Amino acid sequence: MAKSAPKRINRIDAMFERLRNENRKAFVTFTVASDPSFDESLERLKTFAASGIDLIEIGHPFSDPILDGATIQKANRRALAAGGNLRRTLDLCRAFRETDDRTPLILMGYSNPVITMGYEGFAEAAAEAGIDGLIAADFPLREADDLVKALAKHGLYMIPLAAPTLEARDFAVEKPGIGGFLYCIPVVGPTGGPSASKEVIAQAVERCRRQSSLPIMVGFGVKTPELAADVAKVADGVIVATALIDRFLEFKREQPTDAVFHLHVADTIKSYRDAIDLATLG
Amino acid sequence: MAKSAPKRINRIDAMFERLRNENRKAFVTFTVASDPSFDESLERLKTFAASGIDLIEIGHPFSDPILDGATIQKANRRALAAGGNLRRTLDLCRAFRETDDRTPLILMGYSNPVITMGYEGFAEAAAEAGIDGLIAADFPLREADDLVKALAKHGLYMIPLAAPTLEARDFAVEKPGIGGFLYCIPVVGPTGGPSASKEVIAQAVERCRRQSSLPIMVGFGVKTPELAADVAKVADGVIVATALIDRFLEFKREQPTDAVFHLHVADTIKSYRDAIDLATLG
Amino acid sequence: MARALKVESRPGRYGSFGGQFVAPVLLPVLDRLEAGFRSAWSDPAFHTELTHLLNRFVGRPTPLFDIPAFPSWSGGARIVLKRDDLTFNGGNYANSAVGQCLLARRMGLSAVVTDTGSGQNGIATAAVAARFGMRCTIYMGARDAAAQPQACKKMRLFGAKLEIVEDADRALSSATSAAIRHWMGNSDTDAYVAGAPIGPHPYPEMVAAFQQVIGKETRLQLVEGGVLPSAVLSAVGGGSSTIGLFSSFVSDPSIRLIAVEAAGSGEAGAPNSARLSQGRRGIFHGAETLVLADAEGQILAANSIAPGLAYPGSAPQLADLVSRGRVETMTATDAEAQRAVRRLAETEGVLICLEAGHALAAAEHVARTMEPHEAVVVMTPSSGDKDIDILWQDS
Amino acid sequence: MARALKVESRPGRYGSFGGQFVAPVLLPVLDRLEAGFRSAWSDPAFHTELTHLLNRFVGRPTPLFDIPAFPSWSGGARIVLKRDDLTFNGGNYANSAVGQCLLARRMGLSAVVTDTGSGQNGIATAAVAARFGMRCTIYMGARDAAAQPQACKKMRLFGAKLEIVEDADRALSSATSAAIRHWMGNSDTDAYVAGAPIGPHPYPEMVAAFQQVIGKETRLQLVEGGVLPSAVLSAVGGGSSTIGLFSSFVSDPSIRLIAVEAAGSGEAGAPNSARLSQGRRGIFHGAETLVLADAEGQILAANSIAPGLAYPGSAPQLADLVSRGRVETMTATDAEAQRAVRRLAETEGVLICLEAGHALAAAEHVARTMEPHEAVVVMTPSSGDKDIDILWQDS
Ligand SMILES: Cc1ncc(COP(=O)(O)O)c(C=O)c1O
Ligand SMILES: Cc1ncc(COP(=O)(O)O)c(C=O)c1O
Repeated sequence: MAKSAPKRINRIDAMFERLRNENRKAFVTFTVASDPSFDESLERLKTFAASGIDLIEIGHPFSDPILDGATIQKANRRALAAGGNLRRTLDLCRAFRETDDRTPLILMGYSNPVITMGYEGFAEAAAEAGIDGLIAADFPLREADDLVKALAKHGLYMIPLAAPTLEARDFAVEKPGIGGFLYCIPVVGPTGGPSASKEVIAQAVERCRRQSSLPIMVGFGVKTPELAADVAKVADGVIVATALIDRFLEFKREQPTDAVFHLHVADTIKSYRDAIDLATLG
Repeated sequence: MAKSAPKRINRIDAMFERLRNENRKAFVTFTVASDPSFDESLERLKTFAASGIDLIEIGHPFSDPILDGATIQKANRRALAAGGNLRRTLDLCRAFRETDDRTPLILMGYSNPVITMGYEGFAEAAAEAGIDGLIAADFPLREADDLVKALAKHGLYMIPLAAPTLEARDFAVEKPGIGGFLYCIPVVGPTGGPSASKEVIAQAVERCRRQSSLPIMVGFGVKTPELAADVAKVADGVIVATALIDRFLEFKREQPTDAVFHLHVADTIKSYRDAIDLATLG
Repeated sequence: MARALKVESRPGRYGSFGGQFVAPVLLPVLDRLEAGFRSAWSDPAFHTELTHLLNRFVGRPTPLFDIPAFPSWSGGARIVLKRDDLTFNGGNYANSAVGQCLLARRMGLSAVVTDTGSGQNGIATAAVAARFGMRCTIYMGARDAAAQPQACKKMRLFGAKLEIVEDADRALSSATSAAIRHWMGNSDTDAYVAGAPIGPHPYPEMVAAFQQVIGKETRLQLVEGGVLPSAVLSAVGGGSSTIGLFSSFVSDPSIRLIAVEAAGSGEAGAPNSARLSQGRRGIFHGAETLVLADAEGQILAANSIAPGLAYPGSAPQLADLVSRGRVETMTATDAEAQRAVRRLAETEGVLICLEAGHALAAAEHVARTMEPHEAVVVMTPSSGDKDIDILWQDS
Repeated sequence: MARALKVESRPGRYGSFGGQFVAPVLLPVLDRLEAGFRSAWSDPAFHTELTHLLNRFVGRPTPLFDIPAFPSWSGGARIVLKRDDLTFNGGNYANSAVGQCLLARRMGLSAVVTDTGSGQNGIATAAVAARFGMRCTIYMGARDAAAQPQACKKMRLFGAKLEIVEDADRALSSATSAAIRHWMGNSDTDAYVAGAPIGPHPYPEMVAAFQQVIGKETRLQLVEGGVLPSAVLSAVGGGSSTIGLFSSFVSDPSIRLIAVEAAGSGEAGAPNSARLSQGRRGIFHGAETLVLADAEGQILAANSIAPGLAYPGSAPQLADLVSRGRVETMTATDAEAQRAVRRLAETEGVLICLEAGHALAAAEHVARTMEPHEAVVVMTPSSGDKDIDILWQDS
């Protein structure tokens, strides 16, 4: 197994640099590691990268995904049943890095597995596995001093989350180890909830821009290529999670062959990709 | 319907006078009026008198025969279902008197129907129906001044109940309207309960004799001709209720013709009668 | 002080009501009990122990509670609840069970026997007997037992011997009959524990004495709050909470005392439980009192959605107080009681029993006609938990 | 005074435990809540109203109770029960539900949301919300709801909207998750009511503050009786009654504080609920604390015959007090707890819940080693009525 040497430039920064040059916006999705199995998860990561995803958020499975909606709760349960956990998620990223050293990988999930591994041990292992950043569902910056220090030491970013009601001190913090992009959540509520209107999204992005110099990506509630396109017009990237997971599950129900399934996945990704590119390149 | 004229001498006193002359003891039973129907009740009274019963206690049906055992509770319920009540019980006695003016009839039961009729009204109607006395299950002498006065006025007796634990003031009361005999209950407990030994019965009778000059009859728990005979040796009479009711119910279950049933009843009564006479005349 | 409610014409009588209409064999037992009670009641040590138990075992005093959001009108007197549902095992039966068991122990008896319908009196008696290390036998009709499996288990957990009665109506009346018969056969060791101030003397006086704590507490709590009530209402079942509450107000003629009876469906001729207002003078369960009976003196089945009110007899003190005009009567129907209980739950977060719902429904009518500075007290003898299935029917 | 148990290293921390490990969107909500709580807690009018409600609505103070016949030995310290089972709706949840709803109303919120497992927290919250005329949404797992039909009806009678959660384990954990998500989406109108001093700051501090009334009452009642206890024991579920009771004794080093945890079957390796004595440091339900988790940080299912103790997290204050050695831990098995509850019922006529049975079983061991003039306090947070089917199985 080839080990990727630590990078000087974080892949997330590199990605935004490249996209800026191409005048394009980032398209991001989320998948839970080991849902439904380690091998299929790995295949999906490759399909994502191959069909136009710029950055992948990888959920590390947790027993109590309390802040998520039903879709992602169930994905967590399938992944746990397949033997998934934080350590296996790192294995997955390491395996992905054997063929892809460019697509940024961001770990996303709950804090207990992270604190259990220890902040320093976690940061070191994550960097070694080729991970570029961390989104912690239940780990606000005001609690994260020690974790952020460990991340900084190993060249990883903690990605700040910004909600409309959040005060600047809780997301616009400049500190080594905090960066990558600002994850802008335009609606209050769990994952898989209702969509915000494009006006509301634009306002939320506008507010983020006033407070932070980081690139802004918008997630939560983006459910169609059309909305993704609208989001891309105002933000630097768009994140689609629940809508894609639900869509892929639907495909699966028809019991396609692996090849057919991955074609479907690629097509779906591309429909979003094209909508985004059309709206922003045009 | 022929009305019996009020008697000068109470039939109970007359009975004991006669029995004393014959050197015999009284044999008494109990039946609930209208159990299982008015007509059959009347037939039974006649069969009783014809086969050796000296005195009949007639239960007037009550909805809540709280002091009785299961056998007599059920008899009350059958009687109520057949339309029985205090007024119908008086009708029954009146009908019996058309053919028998000698056998003393004693009403037995609970006080509520009596107070509802009114003491004076009740005493007048009872006397008119040919009744000679009253045993009230829940009407101790200490509560009965008004009732006893009314009974006295119409030539009826309230029969005092005596239990081993009872103080003399509660049964050995001399007053017009109290008399007939002393009902000696040798065991404490509801009807249909366990039998007392003949020694215990003898002691109870002995105690009653010391306190009262009335004839002594023993009831509660006499269940066999043998025990009846033993009782008759020490008392002036013996009362058998539950045992006979149970026995008659058993006959009934074999669905005999009326004639066969009444033969059975007569035979059973006679077996007690003979045992008593044999023990006391011998 | 036990005699607050006694206007005796002769011993054991309240006016012309009361007495000892029992099998004569019980007379010496009742005489001993009366002597035992008089001796205990005049013994300060007995009161000290009783009070200690009421506080540290039963969980008294129980609170008074305001329900400002309940009335459907504005203005009118405020309504105050006396919450005896907040005692151990949830109800006022405990008051007299403690008193009677304490007395039985003092008289050298080693066991108690009682009857129970809903299980409340049985649970209270079983708990107290356990505490005193006394044997406890409880009779319960088979039909009632089948309807209240939890209550049965609870009595057994307290170590009581539960006897299921298959006789007759398989309900309270056969249980009472069985318990009395057990007592008749075992009166040298067993005390009969009465759940209500009914039955032969001295039971009415004794149970009333042990329940007086309700009225005393209420009066004290009201006086501390600077009010005396204009009316005091209680729904009448056996009458234990009614007598207990009224006892401290009966000698104050400016305070209306209102006994609320169950009108059942309220339809003319349908069975109800209104024996104080519509009953006849009769002799029932050991006393001369007002009863539901037909013209022949047969006892009528009482009916109410509130099982605790469906009793055809009445406490002789209450019969007397009603006859003398000191206690008024009102009725409430099944539907009115249910509505009152539901509205109280929704507006105040308090779930009272359907029995108390009758008093609350009546209290609303009474309070409406009064001034805002006035107060009306409503007795809540036990919690509505037992009535949840009646009150909320999933469609 | 809310700070009795706080040894803060930084805001919202108890030693190294506590914090606010939540979705960032909740931070402003928590900040507002903290400010609202501080303002209310320093306002005498708030305390006056709170005390009035605790007395006249919840039914406080609850009694202390001696159980002289319970111990299986003679000599040793006496055991005293603090009987919070004698509040309205039977339990100590009411203390903090009243406080939190009062606070929510003061902060201008119009609704409350909470989760419930056994139904106790839901019933308490629904009752208080009804009293305050606030909308109330309660999430309950479908499995729990099926097991507790009476509790469901009771919440609905109090006008609460009961949402049955079919997700995941269909039990408390999915209910909590659903309630938190409801709150995240409605935090401008709805307050989340916590049943225990767990979750992100300021919940632990706030719930502890509202539960302190238990400890204050107990201390006062003991002092009135001329004793100070040698040990105070409480079984730990969410920790609300434990913190509430310990709060008044924590600064008195001569008094042993013992948190009793459920050992489940007691077999080595079998699931239990002993996270204070055997758990790992972790982040769970919004706080850094001691949790039952595997080596990968996955939360383990807790197990106990007492549903209220089977929680894999712990109150951060307790985690700190245990880490600092101020609070000792003991465990009791399912069988030991059952035996203690049964024996108490038989010998004293008091039916406590299986949760409290754990503390009682431990207390017997502790009291046995002490002198007769000493006293040991055992918390009884709710009645054993809910456990009757476990405790008495008809054969
Ligand atoms: C755990 C989790 N939930 C949700 C989302 C996105 O929200 P939604 O699924 O509503 O689009 C993400 C995306 O990053 C995620 O990581
Ligand atoms: C109502 C009643 N029960 C019982 C008895 C007699 O008792 P036992 O049936 O136990 O012989 C009688 C006899 O007079 C009676 O009238």
